[in-house]
Amino acid sequence: MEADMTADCSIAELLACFIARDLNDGEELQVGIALPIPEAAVRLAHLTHGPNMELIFLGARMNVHHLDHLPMPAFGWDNRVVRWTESFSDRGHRFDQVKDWHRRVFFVGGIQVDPHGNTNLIGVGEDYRRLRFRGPGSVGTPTLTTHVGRYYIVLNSHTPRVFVPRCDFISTVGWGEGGADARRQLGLPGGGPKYCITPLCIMDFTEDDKRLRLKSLHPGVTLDAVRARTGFDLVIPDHVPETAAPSAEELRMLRSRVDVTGALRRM
Amino acid sequence: MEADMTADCSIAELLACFIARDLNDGEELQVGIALPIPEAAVRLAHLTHGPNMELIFLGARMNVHHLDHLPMPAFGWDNRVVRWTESFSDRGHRFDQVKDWHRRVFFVGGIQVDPHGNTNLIGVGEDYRRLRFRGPGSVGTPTLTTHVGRYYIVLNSHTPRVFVPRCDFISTVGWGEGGADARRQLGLPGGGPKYCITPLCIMDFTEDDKRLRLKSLHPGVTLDAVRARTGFDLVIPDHVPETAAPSAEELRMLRSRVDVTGALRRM
Amino acid sequence: MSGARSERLVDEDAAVALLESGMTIAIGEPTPMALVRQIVRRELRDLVVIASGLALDMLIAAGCVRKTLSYYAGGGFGVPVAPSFRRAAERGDIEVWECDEGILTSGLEAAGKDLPFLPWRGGVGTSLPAVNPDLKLITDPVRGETLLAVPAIRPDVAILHAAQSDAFGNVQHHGGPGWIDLFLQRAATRCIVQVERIVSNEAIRANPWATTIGRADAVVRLPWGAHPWYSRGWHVQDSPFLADYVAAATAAAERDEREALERWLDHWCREPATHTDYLERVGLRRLLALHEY
Amino acid sequence: MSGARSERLVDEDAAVALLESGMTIAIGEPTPMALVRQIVRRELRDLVVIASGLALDMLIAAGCVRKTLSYYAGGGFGVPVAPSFRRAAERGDIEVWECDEGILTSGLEAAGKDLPFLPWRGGVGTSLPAVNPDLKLITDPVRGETLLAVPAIRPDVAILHAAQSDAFGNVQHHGGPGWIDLFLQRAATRCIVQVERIVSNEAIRANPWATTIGRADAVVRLPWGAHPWYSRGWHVQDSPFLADYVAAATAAAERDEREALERWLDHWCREPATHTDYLERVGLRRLLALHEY
Repeated sequence: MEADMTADCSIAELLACFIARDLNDGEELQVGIALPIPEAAVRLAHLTHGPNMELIFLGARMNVHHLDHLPMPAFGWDNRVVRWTESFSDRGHRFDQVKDWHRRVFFVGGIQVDPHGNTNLIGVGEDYRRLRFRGPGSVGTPTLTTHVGRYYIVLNSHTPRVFVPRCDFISTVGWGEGGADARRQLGLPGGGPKYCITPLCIMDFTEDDKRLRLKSLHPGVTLDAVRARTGFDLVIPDHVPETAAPSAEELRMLRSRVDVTGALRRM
Repeated sequence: MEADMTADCSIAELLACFIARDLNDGEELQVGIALPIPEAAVRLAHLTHGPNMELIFLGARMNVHHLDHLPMPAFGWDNRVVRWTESFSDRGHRFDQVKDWHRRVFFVGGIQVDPHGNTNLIGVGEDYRRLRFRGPGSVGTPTLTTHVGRYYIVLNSHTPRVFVPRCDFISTVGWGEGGADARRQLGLPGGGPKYCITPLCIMDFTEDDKRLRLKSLHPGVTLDAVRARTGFDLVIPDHVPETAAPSAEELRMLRSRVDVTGALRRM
Repeated sequence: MSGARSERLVDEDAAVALLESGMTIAIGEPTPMALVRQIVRRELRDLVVIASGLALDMLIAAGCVRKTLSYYAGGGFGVPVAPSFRRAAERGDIEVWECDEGILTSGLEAAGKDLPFLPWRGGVGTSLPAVNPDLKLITDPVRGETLLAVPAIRPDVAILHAAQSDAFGNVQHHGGPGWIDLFLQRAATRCIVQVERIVSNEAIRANPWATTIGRADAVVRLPWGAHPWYSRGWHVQDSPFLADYVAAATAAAERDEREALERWLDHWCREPATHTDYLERVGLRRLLALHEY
Repeated sequence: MSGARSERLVDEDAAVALLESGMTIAIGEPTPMALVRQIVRRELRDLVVIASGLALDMLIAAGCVRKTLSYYAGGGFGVPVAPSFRRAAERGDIEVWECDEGILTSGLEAAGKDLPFLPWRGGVGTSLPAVNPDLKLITDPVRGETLLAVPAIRPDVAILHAAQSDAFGNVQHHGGPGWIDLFLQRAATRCIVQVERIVSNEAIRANPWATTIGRADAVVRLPWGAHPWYSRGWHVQDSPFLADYVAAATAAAERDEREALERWLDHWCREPATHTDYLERVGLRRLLALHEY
């Protein structure tokens, strides 16, 4: 029965478990709205191995490790998420203690991503005054990604329209024009993007040039499929493993204590 | 009996009543610590004609017009003064709404005052590294006097050591080098000092040059005494009246509802 | 003794009368939807707005907006990008002052502090200074670092929704004032707050630390005034209601079919003369069902 | 499930062990006098302090201070200028970084925001930039106005006194956190808070809006720990006690008679090994008499 459980694991569940495993106790985990996979991940990590993690939703800070389950109401955009609050970041000024964000972890989406992990939420088109696609805007991502210890780029789709050689506009700087000191040269104190996570694969960045590199393929996804759906040359290592499946215990925790309505299974 | 009452009025009481009369309903009155005369004045004004005044003590904002009496605990430095608070200015950041200070009134002391109402709380001496007298420092007065609608200079003594041709150091800018647009040229949005109030007299500023001008002499004080105890030439109008005495009703209010321990009578 | 303290409690008409075409209006979150609906109803025009989500999209759809200071116009109510915003921005019908939350709050803080600008780091290296020329890159005078200089942002009016106030404008939020409300209040020339209920001055003094706004220029009692958005501590959002709007606005934006959208705006904004009329249309049963907090 | 949440509640020794000679220590108000006494007792040296009133004067009198970021060193405890501060500054025994409250908070805010500086208007036209060369006059890049550029101020540790905390460092003040405490906490690398009492985590969650510091690095239970200063919501200041200090410090500063001052420091700071020892010397009767709030 447990074997069955992991066998029918959805990609969204796989990714939530992958991210959860990568989060460390003591970190501060901030998730914006409409990001169900990171939201599930931080809740799962908190329950499984993060008694000193702090979750930040809608400006409310909480540690709810002791609770039986942490359901996900409306993916962040339901104010009941603040019911467990210990303090509010908006008590004073939301951005008045960014100096301590080195222990904060954050998640961003994007309508375009380039080879160095720069992302775009502004829009698509050559002329800003006449965009072909007007994006939602950058929310707090430029400020957050400037300062947080690390962040994850989490995307709902993996196509050449998303993975482009050059973003039409950059709303968050990943590794700029590339190079291990790219962020330092720009004066950005945060640690930058660690992984880029899509429905097809997980990517990290090369150590020297900070260029996107394939790290693992999700079950059933071929290297050719990823190549075909990426609009630039990914760095491909000699050996590309399959993305590690969640353990039965992780899945059980996820389904029974976090994603109790099965939202990730239906994605 | 009422005649007796005003006859034995102390100078401190006289000044408290003078200031109180000059305060307008709807204003926000901030008094720092160790300023008993302004503290009595704002309480008296609030009770007599200021149902919409707001008092600010120790970062707490209150409107206590409805109370029977407003005693003065330890002249501002007793935390019980916050018992009537409606809100705290230090909830967020104390200085994050200075743009609205045009309706705020403030009071400053000084160890030196020059002919244009610049004042000094830093120290006395030519060399900042070897001051003859080290002052307490400027508290919040540079910031407050930059922005408030108007302020009053209130001094405990009137001597040539206080009234000097030039301050050794300037901690608050009154009218700078003089001239009606002196503050505008410095980019200081607040209205500047209105009166300078001492145990001998009340002074205002000339309209064109913004130089200290005698406005009224307290009972029993001669013009010669003021001249002798001022280290520069005051502007002296043709007619200098006596500082108007408090009415019996004002004194009764002050003594029975504000200064119930008689602190101002003993000063 | 000498007159009484003036109340700042006003009725709906008096509150809306403070808003005029051409103003810069900053809209808080939780969203003061009752006042936003009145802006549509009274056909204010050429507004510069600081807003997001439904309020922003509805005001654009109704033709009220000339320019938006925009950090985010998406998510939240079920679409990646607010449909009317998207169409208007792509066609150039509205001007977009592109920013992010940290830049916006820096500009608002500058206004509150009566400073011409404040520096900010978030946005350095991005396209924001290129698409928004008001954001200048500067070299800091202390360590020579590259920063953005964000000019002061001075709204004429902030309109907010909160839990409670006394009659004198002492406002207390429940569960936090939302991420931007206090920035808006501190920066705006005037502040209007719609509240779920009015409480006594004594109730305010019993917990003064909870007072989030000490002197609102006007408070107006508009229970359920954030509907269909949530009201912190009172009710959750009305998601099906939001979905109806999104469907109508999407049809208008993507297929030029404006009929459903105009019908929606007529029914929910233009026809109800008062907030109570609106609530009667929503229906008490539906409102009470949102109260499972 | 997997370990338990770590407590941040420490004892007095562990709290003081976080303080070292040479550090920049920011001292809040209400004043954390118990920790200040321990600094004297343990003879820390070469401190850079942000402080005022008794704490500042006592630390200077005991030879702990190399430099003070000073906006105010007077009033409050019955003298126009704190006596030991005055003497040390006049003789050049300590360095004074002259500022005012608005300048100080701007520098602290810059640190919290990880910015090299923040601009401020208060101080333009005064002698402050002349006597403190760290305050540079700049021309703002937006409107060409003259402002001060205040460099970031980064204390190593902030020590504060507050009403209560849970064991996890969720601190709640009563009646406001004092005018500067939250600026200090946001700017400092670490924050130690001494509290009147420890409450349950549930008590914190019952009113999370009252939480003023969400994650103090260390909390230590030190009831009456602000004595002889006041503790908001708990007790008033002990004015005769303060007068005793002032008399002793004034004799030392003005007439070079250090005996009474050294006796005072011995009796109240150096001899009591713990805060409880100190309180026993003060006496329960005296402490309870301060509770007429």
